[in-house]
Amino acid sequence: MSKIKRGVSLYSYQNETFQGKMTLEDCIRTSAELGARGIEIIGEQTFWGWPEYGAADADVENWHRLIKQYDCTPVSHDFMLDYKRYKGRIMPFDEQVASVKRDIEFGARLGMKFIRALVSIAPEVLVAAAPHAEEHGIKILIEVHAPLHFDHPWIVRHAEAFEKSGSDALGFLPDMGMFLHAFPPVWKEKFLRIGVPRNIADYIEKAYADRVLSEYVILEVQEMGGTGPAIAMAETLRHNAAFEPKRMLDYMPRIHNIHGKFYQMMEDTNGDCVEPSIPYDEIVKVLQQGGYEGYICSEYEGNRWIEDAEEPDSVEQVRRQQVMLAKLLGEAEVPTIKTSPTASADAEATREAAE
Amino acid sequence: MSKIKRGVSLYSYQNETFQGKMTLEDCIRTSAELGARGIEIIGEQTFWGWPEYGAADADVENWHRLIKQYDCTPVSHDFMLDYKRYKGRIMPFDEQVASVKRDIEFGARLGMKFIRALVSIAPEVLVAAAPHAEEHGIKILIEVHAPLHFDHPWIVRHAEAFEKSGSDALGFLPDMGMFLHAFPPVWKEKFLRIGVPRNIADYIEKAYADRVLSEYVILEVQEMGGTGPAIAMAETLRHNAAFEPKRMLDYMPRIHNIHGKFYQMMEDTNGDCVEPSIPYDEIVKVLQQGGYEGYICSEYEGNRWIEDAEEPDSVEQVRRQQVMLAKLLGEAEVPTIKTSPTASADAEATREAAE
Amino acid sequence: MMDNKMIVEGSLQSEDGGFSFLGRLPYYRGLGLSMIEDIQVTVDGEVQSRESVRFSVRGKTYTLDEMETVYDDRWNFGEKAKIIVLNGGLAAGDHQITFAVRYRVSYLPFVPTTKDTKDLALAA
Amino acid sequence: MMDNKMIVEGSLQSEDGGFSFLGRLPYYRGLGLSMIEDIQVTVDGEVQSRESVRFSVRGKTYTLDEMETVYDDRWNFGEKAKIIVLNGGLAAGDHQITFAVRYRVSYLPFVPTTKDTKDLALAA
Ligand SMILES: [Mn+2]
Ligand SMILES: [Mn+2]
Repeated sequence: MSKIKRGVSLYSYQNETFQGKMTLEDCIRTSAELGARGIEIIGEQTFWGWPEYGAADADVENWHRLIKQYDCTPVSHDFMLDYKRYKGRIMPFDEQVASVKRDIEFGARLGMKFIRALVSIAPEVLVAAAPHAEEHGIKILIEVHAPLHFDHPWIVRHAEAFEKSGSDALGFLPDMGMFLHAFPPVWKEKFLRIGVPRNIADYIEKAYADRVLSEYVILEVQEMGGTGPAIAMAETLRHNAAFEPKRMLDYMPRIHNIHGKFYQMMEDTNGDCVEPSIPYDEIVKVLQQGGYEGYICSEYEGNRWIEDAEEPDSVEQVRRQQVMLAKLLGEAEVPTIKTSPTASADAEATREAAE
Repeated sequence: MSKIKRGVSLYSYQNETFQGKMTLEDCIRTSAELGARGIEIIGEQTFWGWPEYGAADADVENWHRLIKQYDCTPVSHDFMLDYKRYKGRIMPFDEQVASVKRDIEFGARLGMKFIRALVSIAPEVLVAAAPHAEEHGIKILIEVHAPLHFDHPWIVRHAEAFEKSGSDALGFLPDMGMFLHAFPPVWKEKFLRIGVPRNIADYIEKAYADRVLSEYVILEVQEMGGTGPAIAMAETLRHNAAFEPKRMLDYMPRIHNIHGKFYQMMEDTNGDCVEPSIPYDEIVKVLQQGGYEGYICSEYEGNRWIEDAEEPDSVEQVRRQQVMLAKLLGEAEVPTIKTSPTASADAEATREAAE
Repeated sequence: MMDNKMIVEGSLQSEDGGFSFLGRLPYYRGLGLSMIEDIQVTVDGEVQSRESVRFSVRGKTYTLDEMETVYDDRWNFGEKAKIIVLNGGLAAGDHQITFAVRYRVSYLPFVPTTKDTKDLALAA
Repeated sequence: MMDNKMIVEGSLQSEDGGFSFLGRLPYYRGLGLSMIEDIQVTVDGEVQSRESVRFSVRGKTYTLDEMETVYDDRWNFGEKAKIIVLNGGLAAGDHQITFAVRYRVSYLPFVPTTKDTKDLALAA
C-alpha cells in the first residue's frame, strides 16, 4: 500500500456551498465517507467573515467537532493575501508579512499543518514570515500552478530564497493542473458553445496533443479565420509550456501537499474512472518514486466550464476522482458515499421551515 | 584545459557579408585567427543559389580550399526546410523528407558533421531522414531555441521520437539565447528608441531580473499606460519561461553542437569581456559537467537590435565573445585578429576597380 | 464562475426612490469591499449611473465610491447583497436586469468583469 | 533586420513605361520566390498598385502573382533585385521611395512585413 493519503479541498464543492445546498458538515462527511480524510479549505470560503471579521470561536469549535466526528485531519488553510487591496498601490511589505502571520495563526487555530500561499506572492514576504510559521508548527506552501512550473524562473527564485532562508517552514504545493497533457474535453465543449467553429476547436485539440508551440497554433487559428473565442481558445495553450511530472522530483523535500486538480472525471461501465487531460497514473508513480507521504487533495475545477450548460454535480465528480486515486494507490476498497451529500443542509432547511 | 572547442557561425558576420564587405575567406580567416576553428554556416547564406540552384562545384571546392588553408573544421550546415513553400498548404511529408535528404547530402559534401534543423520541423520528418543521415555520417540536430526549452512538450516529443527511432543520427543543438537571465541592454535601448517611455522600460528590465511571470508584467505595463512598443517590449518576456542551463544535462548524449548566441559583448578596461544577459560562466560549467566535447559556435544576433542607430561591428563583437570563451575554457592565449577582417573583400574591390 | 447565479431569482423589489435586487459575487471566495471596482446595473437596456448604485450587506449601505476605501467589511462567499438603484423607481411588471461586477483580484493578471442577465418581476 | 539596407542608394532609373530601383531582401538568408507574398512600392506618398510591380533577378522578370508559384528561382542573400514599377514613369529629380516586402518564413509564427524609405534621385 502506498503511503500517499487522500484528501479533498472543499473548493471542489463550491457550486453547492455557494448556493447553500451543502453545509460544512456535508462537505466533511462526504469526503470522509470516500476515505478522503484530509481536509483542505480556502479560509475565506469556509469561514464567513475571514479575514476582515476574523473567524468566530463558535465556527472554529464547530470545525474541530466535525473533524473529530468524521475522523478527518486538517491539512491546509489556503490563504489569499490581497496585496492589491488598496487601489492603485501594492500593500506595503510589512503589512503583507503581518497579513501572512494572521493566516499562520488562523491555520494553527484550525489544526492545519500547512497554509497555502499563491504564487504571486513575493518570496521575501514568505521568508520574513517563516519564523512565525515555525513557532506555530505551520509550513507555508507556495502553490505551483500553470502557467508556472518547476522550471519557471519565478519558481526557481522562490526555491533559491527558501534554501537561503534555511527554514523548513517554506515549501511547495504543486497543482496537478500543471501537467495537462491533453486539451480538456469540457474546455473544448465550452469553447464550442461560445462560438468557436468546430474545425478550429478540433485543430486546437489536436495541436495540443501534438504539443505544438502555442504561438504557431495562434497563427494557424488566425489563418483559419478564427476570431475572439477561437483566439482565446488557442491562447489557453500559452498556459502549459512545460508539463513533466518528473520535475517534482527535484523538490520533493519541500513538497508537502498536492492539489489533485481535475476538470472532468469520466467513468466507464466497469466503474473505472479517469481524468482525460491529466495523467494521474504517471503523477502517482512520480510521487511514489519521490517518497511522497502527504495528501493528494481533490480539487474539482470543471464546474466553471460546464455551469452555463448544466448544473455541476461536484460530489459525483469528487467521488470518481477518489475512486481513481484509491485504485492508483493500491487500495482494495472502492470509495463509496453512504449518506446523502446534502443531508445536513436538507435537515437545516427542514428545521428552518418548521420554525 | 577544457575539451570544449571554439567555433563561429558565419551568421555572426551577416551584416558585413550582406553588403559584400567580407568574403567567405575573410569570415573563415578571421575566425581562424581568433582560434575559433569550427565553422558553421547557414547553407543558403553562404552558398549562392542553395537550395533551388544547388551549389556550384567551384564554390564547394573553394570552401574546402579555405577550410584547409586556415586549418579549420567544418561543423554544421544549418538548413531551413521551407515547408510553407506552397502558399496555403504545408509541404507534403515525403517532400519534406526528400528535402532534408538533399541537405544531408549537401552537409556531407561540405565535410560537415552536423546539419541543423529548425525546431518547427516535425520529429517524424527527421526520424524518416535519419537512416540517410547515418549513411552519410551526418547527425541532424534540432536547434532548441527560445521560447522553446528542454522541458517544453514539443522538445520532449522530439526527444521521445529520437529515443524510439533508435538512431544516434538525431540530436539537439541548444541555442544559448534560451538562458537569458537578464533583459539585454541592446533590446532595451532599441525599445527606448522606438518610443517606449523610460519608466516603463526600466520597470520591464527590473521585472525580468525579478523573474516575474510575463502576464503580470504585461498587465502592469498596460496599467502604466503603455501602448504598442511598450506592450511589445513586455511581450518579449513570454519568450523565456524557463532558463536553467542545467536542464541540458538530461540530454548530453544527444547534444553535439552549441550556438553561442549573444546580443552584446561588453569589454572592460582590462580586456575582460562579458555578455550581460547570458550567463556563459554557468553555461560552460554545466557543459563541462556534462562532458561536452563539441564546439561552442559564436552566433552574434545583436546586429538587428542596433542597426537602426549604428553600423554593427560584427567582427569586434565575435572577437570579444571568443576572448570570453577562451578565458572560461582555461586557454592561456588571448584570441587576437592579425589580418584586416575585410582584407579579401578589399583586394577583390581593388582588382575589380583595376579591370 | 457562478455567473448565472449572480442575480437571485425573485428578489426584485421597490425601494424609496428606486428599486433593489439581491446579488452574489461570482467568485469562489469573498472579497473585501475595496476590491469591488464597479457594479453596473442595466434595466431594460438602460445603463444606470454609477452614482445611483448602492451596495448593502448586513445593514450597512455604501456608494460605489465609498466602497473603494472600505477595508473592514466584505462581500462574503455566496452572500446575498442588496443592490439598490436610486433611479426614481420602476413600474410594476417584468424587467430585464443585467448585473455586472468588476473586481480586483490580486493574483490575476487582468481585472475581470462578470455579468448576469435575468428577467425579474416587480410586484405591483 | 537589414531594414535600412533594403533600397540600394542611387539605384533609381527610368524604365520603359515606368521606373526601377535595386532592392534587397531584409533577411539573413535568401528565399524561394514563392515565399515573397507581396512587394509594395510607395512613391512620394502614393502607393503603387500590386499589378504595376515587376521583380527581376539575373535577367528573369516576374509579376508578383507569377512569383507566388515560382519554385525554381530565388532572391538570394544580399542579392540586388531590380524592382520595376510600370506606373508610366517618374519626373526627373528627387523622389521618396518606400519599399515594403511581406515574406512567408516557415518557422515564424507570424508573416513579417519589412520596409525601408529612402530619397532617391532620378537623373534627367
Ligand atoms: Mn490548486
Ligand atoms: Mn541559433
